[in-house]
Amino acid sequence: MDLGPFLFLASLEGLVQAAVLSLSALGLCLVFGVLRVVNVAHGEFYMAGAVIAWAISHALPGQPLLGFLAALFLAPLLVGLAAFIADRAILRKINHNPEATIVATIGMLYVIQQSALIGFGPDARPMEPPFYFHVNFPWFGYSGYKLSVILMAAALLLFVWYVISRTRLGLFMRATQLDREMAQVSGIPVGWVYGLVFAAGAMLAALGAVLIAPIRQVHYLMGLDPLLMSFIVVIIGGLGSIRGALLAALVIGMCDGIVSMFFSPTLAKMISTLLVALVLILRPEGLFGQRKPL
Amino acid sequence: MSDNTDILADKDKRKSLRKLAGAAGIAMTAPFSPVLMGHALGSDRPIKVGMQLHRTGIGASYGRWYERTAVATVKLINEEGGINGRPVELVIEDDGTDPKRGAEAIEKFATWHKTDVAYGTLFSHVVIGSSPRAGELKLPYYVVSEGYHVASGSLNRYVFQPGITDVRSQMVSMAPWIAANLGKKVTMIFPDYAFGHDHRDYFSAAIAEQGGEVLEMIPIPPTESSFTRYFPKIPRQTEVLYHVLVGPGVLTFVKEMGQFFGTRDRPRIFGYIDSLEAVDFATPQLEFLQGTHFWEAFPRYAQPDQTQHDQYFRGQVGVDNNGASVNDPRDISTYSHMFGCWETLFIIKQAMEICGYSGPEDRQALIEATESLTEFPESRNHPQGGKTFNGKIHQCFGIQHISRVEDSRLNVVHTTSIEDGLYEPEADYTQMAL
Amino acid sequence: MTGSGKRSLTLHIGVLVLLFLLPFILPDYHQLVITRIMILAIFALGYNILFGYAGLLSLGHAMFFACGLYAAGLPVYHLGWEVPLAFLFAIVISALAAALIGAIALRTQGVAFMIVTLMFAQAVYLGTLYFSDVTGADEGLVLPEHARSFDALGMRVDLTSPEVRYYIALALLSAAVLMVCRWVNGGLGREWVAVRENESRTRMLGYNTFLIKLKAMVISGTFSGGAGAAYGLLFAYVGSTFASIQYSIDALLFTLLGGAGTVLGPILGSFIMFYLVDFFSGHTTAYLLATGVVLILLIMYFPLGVLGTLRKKWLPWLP
Amino acid sequence: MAALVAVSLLSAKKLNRRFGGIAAVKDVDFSLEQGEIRGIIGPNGAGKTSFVNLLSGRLAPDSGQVVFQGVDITRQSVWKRARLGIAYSFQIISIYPGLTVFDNVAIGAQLGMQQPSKSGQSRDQEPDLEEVVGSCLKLTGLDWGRTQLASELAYGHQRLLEITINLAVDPTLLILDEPTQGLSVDEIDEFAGLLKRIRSGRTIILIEHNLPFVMNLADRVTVMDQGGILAENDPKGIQMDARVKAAYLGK
Repeated sequence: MDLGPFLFLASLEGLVQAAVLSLSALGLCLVFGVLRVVNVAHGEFYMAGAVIAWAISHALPGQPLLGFLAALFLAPLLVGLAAFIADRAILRKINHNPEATIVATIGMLYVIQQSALIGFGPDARPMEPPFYFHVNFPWFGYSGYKLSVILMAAALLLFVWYVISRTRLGLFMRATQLDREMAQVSGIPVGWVYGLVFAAGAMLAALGAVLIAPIRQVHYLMGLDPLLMSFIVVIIGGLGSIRGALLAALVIGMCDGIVSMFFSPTLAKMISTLLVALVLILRPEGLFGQRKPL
Repeated sequence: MSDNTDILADKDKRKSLRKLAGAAGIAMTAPFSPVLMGHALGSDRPIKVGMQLHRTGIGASYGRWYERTAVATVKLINEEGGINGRPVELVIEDDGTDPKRGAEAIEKFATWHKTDVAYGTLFSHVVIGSSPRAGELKLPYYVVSEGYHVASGSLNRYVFQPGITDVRSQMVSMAPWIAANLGKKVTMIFPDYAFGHDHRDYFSAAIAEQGGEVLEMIPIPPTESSFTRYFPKIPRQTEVLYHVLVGPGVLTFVKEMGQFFGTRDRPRIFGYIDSLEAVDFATPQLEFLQGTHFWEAFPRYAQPDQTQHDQYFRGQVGVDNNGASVNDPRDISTYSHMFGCWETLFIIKQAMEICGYSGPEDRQALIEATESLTEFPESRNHPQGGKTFNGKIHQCFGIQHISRVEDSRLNVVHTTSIEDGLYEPEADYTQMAL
Repeated sequence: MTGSGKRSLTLHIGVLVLLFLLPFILPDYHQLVITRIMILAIFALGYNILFGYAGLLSLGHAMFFACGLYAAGLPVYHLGWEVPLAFLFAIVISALAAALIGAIALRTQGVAFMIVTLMFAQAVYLGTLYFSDVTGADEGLVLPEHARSFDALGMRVDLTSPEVRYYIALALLSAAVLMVCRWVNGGLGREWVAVRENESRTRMLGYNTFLIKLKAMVISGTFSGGAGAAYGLLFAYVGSTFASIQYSIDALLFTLLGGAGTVLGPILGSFIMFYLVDFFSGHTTAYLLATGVVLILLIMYFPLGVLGTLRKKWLPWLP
Repeated sequence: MAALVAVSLLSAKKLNRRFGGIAAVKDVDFSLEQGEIRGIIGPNGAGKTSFVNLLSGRLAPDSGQVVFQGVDITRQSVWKRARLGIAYSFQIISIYPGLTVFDNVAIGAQLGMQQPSKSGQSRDQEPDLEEVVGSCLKLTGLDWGRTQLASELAYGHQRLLEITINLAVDPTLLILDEPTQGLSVDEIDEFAGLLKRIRSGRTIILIEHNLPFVMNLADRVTVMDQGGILAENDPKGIQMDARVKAAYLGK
């Protein structure tokens, strides 16, 4: 294929990747920004979202659109509820201590993943897209649903922006992030905000997963890759900085799409993980980092 | 469970230390096995077959059907009087489709379950990781893997593949038809590990022999989940796109291939059924496969000339004429592989009967008996077709089918003969010490 | 030597003697299992030096395990090296790798250190996949026949014998335990603990805390690499699976469970966890559920682990 | 003490350090003689702690020079300066709370034993760690609690432990940042006694708010204000100094 169409296809792939990645990375970023903890189970919330989406669409055979819409609503809700309970029952007990939280969320990673193995089984299962049409470019074809994922992700991101900047919950979140003690003194229920933000982070991951489920198959091990990618995005973007994370998601999604067309994807991943380590060491505030996030 | 008594029961020679073990609480640490343990050694002791199963990991969809087939076969053998008058017991350990756990499963079979043989592994990296342990523990190990590693001589005398043809033979037998009917300029997409490398090495050699060439090789990491980015690497002058993939991403792979080609001109497509094993051809977005070809060892959709053996096999395992579970038409089997589990168990039975196998002390005789086999005629026990067996390289050779996709089903258009798939053996396991 | 010193010495020797006697009373299967556990316990002992004593939580120790595994296995496979030479080579390489990674990663602290080690380990794992021509990637390499025995001290050591493997593993574990005992009861151990408890104070006192942490990293990495080398050579197989994150988590889990900062804790943790998983895998394919549940319960209720809790409540002399 | 020839142990020239737009330490020239106890006083925010941080190396100066025993240590790291013999005792207690009192002191002692004695006391043979720790604990009167966890000690005892750890390293110069803060009157008296016991062979900088305490102990007193040195004299002279009264005491 010629270079032009080649890059065009790579960019489309990159945009789809970036769209989903920005949702899940935003979730991780939010949690880190407000709670100051790293949620290692983030990828499993993503997987859980996809599994629930599959289950819903499976329960409504022949009605992919209805199934998808129901999943788009219910899957994040259920995942968010589970995350909220996990925060109140586990993370609150260890006072959101950063290091203990990593260990605890590693434990949660296994619990969720293995529960999915028991309940959902070890097979990869396809989920029917809500609608399907084929886009024929002169050089190659492309899935219309994939293109729509980019738009849907953008709409969801706008919604998140609205919640953070225009609602009471968003205000509480920003206040808690800036100064936990002050927030507490001003009567913000910090414990609840923590739980809600942890849930919101998981919900964003689940949303990304619902969008991607009809493209890729649903599998109990599908959470590991988005976790690593989200990590990379959040670190490069500057821990806790939402704008940085979104920018990084776009750049990394696009890079991943383009670079892995020229090089082995394994090599591409290897380089990006090393890059993350170096960024953390040399520029802990991230490449696009700023000290005042949100 | 009965584990504590079991430790004591078959450890008579260590009776004197038994109390010490009890006192130290060692017996408490005994693992709990999924099956009831057999009792003390005796003539009524069942023949234990340790099945190394891909219950989890990337081989899970195969594992599920391998298990069903093995269970059905054991049931049949037991209904017919077992082996040498003794019942057969299947002991299953999950290997997670992981070589390291595979090796541990072999150890568990040899020393804990004390199975007579190990059996049933599909994924070649698990076979390769497990073989040395089987060799050193002197546990006969019958794999159903398709890989060339057994026949290549790189494993050891305890490893056999008597129930399924290896990939190299499959390719040697099919390359002439592909070159003559589809084209000679080939691009290959294959998984980037042992099984895929067999394809890479032996198909490119086989097609070169037919005057063809491989234009581009596109290896895909086994855990990949997104594939569109690989397709632009397919050169424009490609006549035949040869694809084979395994793992959880196969359906995505085939769908994205369809999306990429769209309705434009595209090369002819020849796939290994592995790319769609356990996947329904009637899945939306697979319509583009119409008119493409697939290799099948054993036709998934019952053909007009279906043999009675095929029919019987489907009935016993619980598969309908579309290759799906009789209980759930959406649950598609791995029909081109799982027959190997059936046939291999009957070969184990045959070999055990030849050497009058009575227990682990006869394992070496079992190896020699298996090596002495030469032919498995088409029969109920060998429903996929007749096979020859080369005892020196521990590998069997059978027929292959090339099928065309027509209206979301596969119709056989060409069947190779056993002779088509023969190649010069490169090893001789019988020279190795037992 | 003080009374508590004698008691702890007796305990350690006792544990090793018990391990020496076990093969006489245990069924063959457990002999094989314990051989593996002892090697993994060396890995955990190494991890514990860094985490339990120096207070640095690494999420990437599988890279050192894999480093030893490959540094031993590849020369044997590709160059036909003898086993003892390969083992020593692996030790040296692991030490160098740990020094290099440590020199870079120790510029960070806390959560950043955890993520940096995680990322380095992930890069190593991907590297073992990427350089599949050399490493055999997922599929791995089976070590050839010549590597299954070697001459040492005028004896032929046959690695295909389970007894021989068991006692080699025990010898390595004993050496590791004695070394750890010596270090942690001496000045070096006190320096590690000082860094763990209050790094800035320790630096103000005049300690080069970076060097102290680097020492912990190198010793820890060398132990882990040695365990990897032993695992590869004893069981004649090297493969990418050993570089996966699962092994980094296992080292943490064994240490946390047994008791971080106790000498015998990682060994006890390895035993409990291995048998727990063995037990669960008999009942469910989702046996890693046990790993998850144990991790959560430990961090919530027993952050000190089994021996750590014992030491705090009843046995203050435990090292 | 007075018999000793006055030698400059430590000197600072034109030290500057800014935080953002504020000059915390401004053009400070400072000289310390071997064996003296120097008090540093001044109102809050006068730059006392910043200044001693520049001496101990916890902060790097923007400009200026620090010389210790004839060696320019301006660019040396904290731990190297400590090895040369500068010990800093924290204003906010900084001990090893999870360890026993013995281990706390041993951490300092084992470092002190690795290097030649600085306080001039000769060592005939390689001392035993137990002995060194024991004698340090006796010196500060903490030897009754050697097996206790540091976190379980009372506040005043933690203060003493903090100093004991430093003494165990056997420093030449001991910088004490508000050592009497939070202590009872009795404890302060005891502490003054302790300082008198340990001053032999050592030089001590004492940052204090408790003026009677400083005036009683110090050989000389430096008064800081707004990042600079306002006055320097013996305690009597300082008490007479009109500028000091105006800037500080008179308030």
